[in-house]
Amino acid sequence: MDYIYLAIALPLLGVLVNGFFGRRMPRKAVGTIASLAILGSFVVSLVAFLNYIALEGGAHTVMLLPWLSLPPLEISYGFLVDGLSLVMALTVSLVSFLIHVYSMGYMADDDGYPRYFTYLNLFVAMMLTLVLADNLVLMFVGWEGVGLCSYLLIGFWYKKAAPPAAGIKAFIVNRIGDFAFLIGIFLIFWLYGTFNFTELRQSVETVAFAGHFPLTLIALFLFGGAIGKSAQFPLYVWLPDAMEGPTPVSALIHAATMVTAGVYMVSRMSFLYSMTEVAMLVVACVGAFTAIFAGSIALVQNDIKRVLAYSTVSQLGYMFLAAGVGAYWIAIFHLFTHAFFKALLFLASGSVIHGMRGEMDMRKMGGLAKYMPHTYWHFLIGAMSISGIPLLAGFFSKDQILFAAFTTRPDIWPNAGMVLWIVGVVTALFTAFYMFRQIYLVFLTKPRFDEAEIHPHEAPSSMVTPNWILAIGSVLAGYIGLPALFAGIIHMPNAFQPFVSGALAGGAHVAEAAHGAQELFKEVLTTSISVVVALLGLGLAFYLYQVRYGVTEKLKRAFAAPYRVLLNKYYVDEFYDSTFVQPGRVLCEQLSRVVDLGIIDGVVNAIAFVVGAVGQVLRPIQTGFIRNYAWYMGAGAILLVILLWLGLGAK
Amino acid sequence: MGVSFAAGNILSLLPVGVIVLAALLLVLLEVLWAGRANRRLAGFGGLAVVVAGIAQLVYFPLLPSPVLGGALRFDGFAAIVALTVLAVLFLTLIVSPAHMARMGLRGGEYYALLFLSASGMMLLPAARGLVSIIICIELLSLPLYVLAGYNRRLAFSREAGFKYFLLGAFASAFMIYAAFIWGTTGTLSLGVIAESLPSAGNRALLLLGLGLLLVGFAFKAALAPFHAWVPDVYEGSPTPVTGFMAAAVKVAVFAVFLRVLMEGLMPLAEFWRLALYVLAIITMCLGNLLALHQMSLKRLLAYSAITHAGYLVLGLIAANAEAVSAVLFYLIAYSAAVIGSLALVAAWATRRTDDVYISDLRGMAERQPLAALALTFFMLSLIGFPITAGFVGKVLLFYAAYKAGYIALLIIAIINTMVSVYYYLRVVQAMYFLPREQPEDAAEGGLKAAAPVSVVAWPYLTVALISAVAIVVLGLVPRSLLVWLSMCSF
Amino acid sequence: MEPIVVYSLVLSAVLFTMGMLAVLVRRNPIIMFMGIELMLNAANLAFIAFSRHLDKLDGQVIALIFMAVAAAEVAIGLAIIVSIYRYRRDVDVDAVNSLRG
Amino acid sequence: MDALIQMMANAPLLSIIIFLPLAGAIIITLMSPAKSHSIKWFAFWASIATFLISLFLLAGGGGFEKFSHIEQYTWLPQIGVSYHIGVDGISLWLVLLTTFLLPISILSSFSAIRKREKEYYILLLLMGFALTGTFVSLDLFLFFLFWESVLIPMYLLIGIWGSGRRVYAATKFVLYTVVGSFFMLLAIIGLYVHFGTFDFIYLRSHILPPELQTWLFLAFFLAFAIKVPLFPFHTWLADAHTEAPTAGSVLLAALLLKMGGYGFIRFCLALFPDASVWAAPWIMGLAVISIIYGALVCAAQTDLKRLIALSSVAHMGFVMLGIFSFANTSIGQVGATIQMVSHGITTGALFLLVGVIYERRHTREIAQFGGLASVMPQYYNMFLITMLASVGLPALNGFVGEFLILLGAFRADWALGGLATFGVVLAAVYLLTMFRRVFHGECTKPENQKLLDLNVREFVYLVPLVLLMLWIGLYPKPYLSVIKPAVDRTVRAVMRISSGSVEYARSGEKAATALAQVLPENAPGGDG
Repeated sequence: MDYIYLAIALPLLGVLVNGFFGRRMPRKAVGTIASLAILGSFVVSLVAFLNYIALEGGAHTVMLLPWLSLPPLEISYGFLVDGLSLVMALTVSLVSFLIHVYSMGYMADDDGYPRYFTYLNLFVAMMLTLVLADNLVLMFVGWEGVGLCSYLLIGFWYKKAAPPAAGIKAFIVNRIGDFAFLIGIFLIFWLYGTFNFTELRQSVETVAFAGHFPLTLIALFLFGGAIGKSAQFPLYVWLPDAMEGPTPVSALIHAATMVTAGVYMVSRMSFLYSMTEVAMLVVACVGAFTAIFAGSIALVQNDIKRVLAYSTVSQLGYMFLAAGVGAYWIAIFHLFTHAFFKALLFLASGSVIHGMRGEMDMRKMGGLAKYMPHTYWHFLIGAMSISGIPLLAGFFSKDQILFAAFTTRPDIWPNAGMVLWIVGVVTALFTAFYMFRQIYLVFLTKPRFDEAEIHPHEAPSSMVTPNWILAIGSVLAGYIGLPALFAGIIHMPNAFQPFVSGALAGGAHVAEAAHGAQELFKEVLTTSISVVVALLGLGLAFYLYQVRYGVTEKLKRAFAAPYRVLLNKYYVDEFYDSTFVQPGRVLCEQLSRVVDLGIIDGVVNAIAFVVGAVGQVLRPIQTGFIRNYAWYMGAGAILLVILLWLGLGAK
Repeated sequence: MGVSFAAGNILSLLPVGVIVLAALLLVLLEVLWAGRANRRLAGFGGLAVVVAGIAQLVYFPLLPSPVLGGALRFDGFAAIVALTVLAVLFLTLIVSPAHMARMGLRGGEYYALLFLSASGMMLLPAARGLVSIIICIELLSLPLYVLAGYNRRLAFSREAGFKYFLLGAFASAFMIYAAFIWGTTGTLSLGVIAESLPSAGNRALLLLGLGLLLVGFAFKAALAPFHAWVPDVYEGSPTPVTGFMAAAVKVAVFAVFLRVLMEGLMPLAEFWRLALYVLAIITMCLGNLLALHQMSLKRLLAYSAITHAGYLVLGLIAANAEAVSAVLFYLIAYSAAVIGSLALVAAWATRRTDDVYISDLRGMAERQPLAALALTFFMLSLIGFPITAGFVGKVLLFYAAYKAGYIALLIIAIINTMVSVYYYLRVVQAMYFLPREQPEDAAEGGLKAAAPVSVVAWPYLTVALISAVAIVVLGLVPRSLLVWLSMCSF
Repeated sequence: MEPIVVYSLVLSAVLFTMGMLAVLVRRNPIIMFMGIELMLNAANLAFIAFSRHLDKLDGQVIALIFMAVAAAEVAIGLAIIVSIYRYRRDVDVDAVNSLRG
Repeated sequence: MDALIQMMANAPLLSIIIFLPLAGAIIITLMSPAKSHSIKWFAFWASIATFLISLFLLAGGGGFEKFSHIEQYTWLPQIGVSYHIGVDGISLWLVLLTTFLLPISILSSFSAIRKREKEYYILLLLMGFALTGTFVSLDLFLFFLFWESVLIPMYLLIGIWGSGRRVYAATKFVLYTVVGSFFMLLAIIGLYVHFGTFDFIYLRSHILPPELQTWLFLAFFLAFAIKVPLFPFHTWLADAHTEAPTAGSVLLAALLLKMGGYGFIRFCLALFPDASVWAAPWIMGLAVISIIYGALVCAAQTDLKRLIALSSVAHMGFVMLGIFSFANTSIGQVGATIQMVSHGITTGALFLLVGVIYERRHTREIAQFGGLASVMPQYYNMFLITMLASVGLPALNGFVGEFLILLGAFRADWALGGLATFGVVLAAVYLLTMFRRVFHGECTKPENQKLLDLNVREFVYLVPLVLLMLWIGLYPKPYLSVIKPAVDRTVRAVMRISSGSVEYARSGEKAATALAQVLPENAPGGDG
């Protein structure tokens, strides 16, 4: 499909139209144009997809224009069309389209309506650039571009104090990751001389620096970028704050698409990662740790969106865990399913907030199921999917991640697989618990708000309809990439893996694994444990919030210290603030005051002052007395003669 | 010692002759046109200067022509100096009548003295022996002593003349003690000294004589520590006289200084180079540092004159072929700037002080844009900013010194130039950046706003503009002058 | 060098130094000026001594010329001093320092 | 049209570009100061005409590897000075940037300057004259002439039309700059003493022995480093930029600083290759300090203009880093050259934008603003794009240069390159924070609530800049393809010479050893 760049061009066109004329057009038109542009992108991606299938795996590059051309440096506007990028493009454009439609309802009364859709369209264009780029630098353009849109959209309600601050935080924390990413890029160029994925893959695989230290270094630096963009520990701190943005933005950017860019990048560069076990292990460990870490924070949060935000961080951890153990396609698969159910959850929570007039504290909700039945169902389906309730999308993808972790045995740490798996299982327990805790607190327990004051209502159809589509996705998305176990049972082969694998490295051992009988047993075992754990989490939530409603208060008191730590998110923000932000601020002020104005300018002024002072001090020698002047002359005459005689002596 | 009075040779005395004759006639005419005949005297003088100038150009001594038994030898170098002196004299004559009138002075012997002094300056570079040099220096100095104190009404002027005279005579006394040079070499003739120096008897005695001779030159050239008279005399003298002194005396003295060193004392170069090296450093630094806080523009220019003397010593020390034209060019550029600035000082001077303070210049750019612009150009030229003659002069001078290998001294000179930027720009700053003293009154309108706008009278402005144009022309197309100078090197 | 030349030179140096000291330490301009005259004449003496030593007449001619120069200086100098005196009625050089700094 | 292009190709184009503003200035001197309206418009149209004519430089076709549009007339044959000008890939965009920014800065002053307008526009035109001359001089004497000539108009612009401590700032500006430039003059004279000519084309093919290079290099270094400005020579910048009138700040930041960078890449590299390579680690170190330090100091500023001024320290640090990142490639130097252009556009635009609100509010204190986004939406958008370009966001102009520079620097020295990369993070910190404090939040101050959005004139001069930011960011090829050959040539020569494969000229004699291998077509006195 040689017109794949239209997928980017259409949203950009939307940006131009809405950016220049948006304020002079009726709102409906603005939203429609924006949505249609994204629909166009989706159609283009779909056509490309069909084309691609028809061509039987013909990955190809579409060259548009040169961009930075300084031989040996060649960077062009080139787009790589292969299974991986198509999956991403389809997911992104589909979810984006649904969220655009949703936004038309959600933002209907906002002052910045055209601005909102302009930014949103720009975001989609940038995201598609990111996933379709055929080289690292163009990918970086998209990478930074989505970061910019994230910044703009988080701070969309700029009149309030918090959103702009959160936007800056997101941008800067991301930039720290990008700093590492850039260094990775530089290393790649000076090692391999190209940024083009295809060429890079060839040289990495042929030059075979496997296990080579620079290679590991590159992988780790690139992963640094992913840590920032995909909100992994220790750079995850921006994502929860990003919830200051409008909820559809949280759904689109901070759940479904942008934050998964890191996972996409690692998968895209999988040929490089699979050459270096150390980097792989680091990726897996960071992912696993982030998963359990964020999951534990999510257990006690009270803000409806924050729970989901930490959940996102946690799920992204899963994806990196998968990538780190070499199961790239599963990482992408989880990314794919996650896009549906997490978008669904956010949009559903958006509907809740919408219906509750902006209330986000779950402690002031409860019993909403009867007011907004559709939303309740949406949320329930999403929660079930993410918790790994069998036969829903999340179940299949997460299950395969755990299985992949279970079976991995890296040479440098053979037991890593087991550890990672245990962490993953515990996280699954957490996930199920906090999701159903949320269901109970929001929808099922007794209302804790003044029902006379607030009249919760169901969202308009423009918001409900997209959610239903997402809900369907959350249920069914898993069936295109079934694990071998289920694939065998229902005779539905895994279509996803072969489709994306062409672009990925490794992962072969996972596919092979399913063949042996022992492996099959293992798979049954891990799957069962996953199911049990998910149900356990659900049950625990049921027990604590339904059966013995109110017991949580006692628990809080009983475990005051751990509870406080979790509630305060392990004090990481406070730690960063006191370690980096405040000292940094002081440093800047001191540099400016003491070094710049004090020392450097001080030296300059001091030189000027000293010269001036010497001039002033010398002035009295010009006494005005003739006899003084005569003395000077007499002394000068003697000086002159002495100087002349000095020459004589020197001879 | 064949005495030759060949006709061609005697004609090269014509320009000086005209000036001397004019001086004598001016004495006579002063009596005839009794009363305040400033203008007429100046007009007559101007005419004489033009005649002398034409004579100098017509009988331009392309080949050296000795006269009076070789005591004088006119060559291109001397002619260039003479022409410069004539030009300065001419500009001084333009300014003088107006200024004299404003100061309430009679023309009197003023013009005659100027002419006598000028004749000494014109002869000076042609002088071939130390005796004739000393006599020429006396000839140029004695009238100046009187001129410095010419404005008897002002205590400053009287003081200036008094100081100048006492210290000048003191310096002359040292200079005459060049007797030791004669005693050890048996000659005072420049060319012959150079030949006989290597075989000179008592070197210590010789160097003593040299040292005392240098005292005299250093005094006239305003090198520290013989500079002390300069600020007082410059400040106190009637402003046109200051201009004449600052420009013409410097030209003549440095020209002859260079000539004595290069033609007569080259065998002793290693000795006087060291001495002058030290003097140059002291002079540059002292002149600059003392100039920093000056309030009086005349005094500022006096210290600037000292500093520039320090720079010029670079050329003396270099003493190579490049230095000759560099020093001459520099002197011409300097003269143009200084005579122009002092013409404007004269224009703005009050009768009470015959001086201008920097604070008086505030807001001048709006009151007198043209004059302010001209003064800015003079300051830039004194700094050595491009597109001014001062820049070309500095480049030539620094080039000569660099070529002779005096890089450390050059760096000191450069640093001093940077310092000097500060005080030259103070003048520009006052004119362009700072408002006039009572802006509030002016803003309120009313009668107070009608404060007298000092109009620059045409003679001053003419001189300033001529100088400014000269500076820019010499800064941009110094080509023909350079050709001339290179021909007139010795 | 003949003794008479040496003696004359020594005398010349002594005179020169005395003249210089007069300028440096005395406050009366007339006396100072006399000192300068002394210095000039010391130089003239040196010229004459050297004239004897080198057996050249030039030195005596030069001395004569410089005497004329000195005379001119005297004329100018006295005039200036007198003009100052007219205004101030006292001729202490240390009182004349309104130009300074 | 073809005929016109043909005609212009034969015309002494560069001289026209240099002297047209001067002619304009002279004509304005003859106009009555009372007719400020016609003075303004005359100055504007004169600068527009210059700009349009300068566009014909591009029409000639052909590469800019070698100097083209050369004009050479003997001027002072006695000291080997000639009026020798020419333009190549390194200077072409700087010349165009000058002619482009001149009308913009004139237009931006129409309502901001109320007193002594005649002199003001004369000085602006003179700036254009001197700046263009600086960028095209191929004779060191001529170069120095133009170089210093820039100083006085700028001194007067700051001193007369500046704000607050304008006298202090103007004096500081001149003294700082003069310190460097007089040493440079000394070094230029030194070169003349050794080679007997000021001609750049000759000099660059006759290289001094390394030990002599070092001293002359240091003198040039001082002049250029102060102009750039490199840490620790930067403190003049903050005061001068802050107190200057808007157009003055624009010209200062966009063009005067470039004189330093241009000087390094044109003269230091070509004339003192060994010394350049010798000094490269140190200068790169200073550049990195400039980047980091500049950014940190920016973060502490409370004055909007001062913040933007100091950001130049960081941005020009990148330029210096690129110029001195010697590796077997010219990527860093190419990046530095394009970065100079794009920094000129971006920072120029930032100063213009600050000028817009300064004109309305007469304050530059960041704390005086807040919430402007809702009051001045168009202004907000312009500022946003410009600020992002300054941050170095990909697809805008800042990224292209910074990316190439860092790529080159990383090759030359991975540690310094890596540290410099961190500057990218810091740029975001101070710019975004400033942006938030000015534009976001509730607009509480009553005097801010009725601020007017951009008017047509302001649009007219801002939009071209924004378009250029996008153009360079999205499609820099036309720029790079011109810059690269010329830079390549310079860098190749440096590498060849410093690796010792070329003989040196003996000091004092006129060296006959042309760098035949490196620059074959480089006969003395003629190029291209």
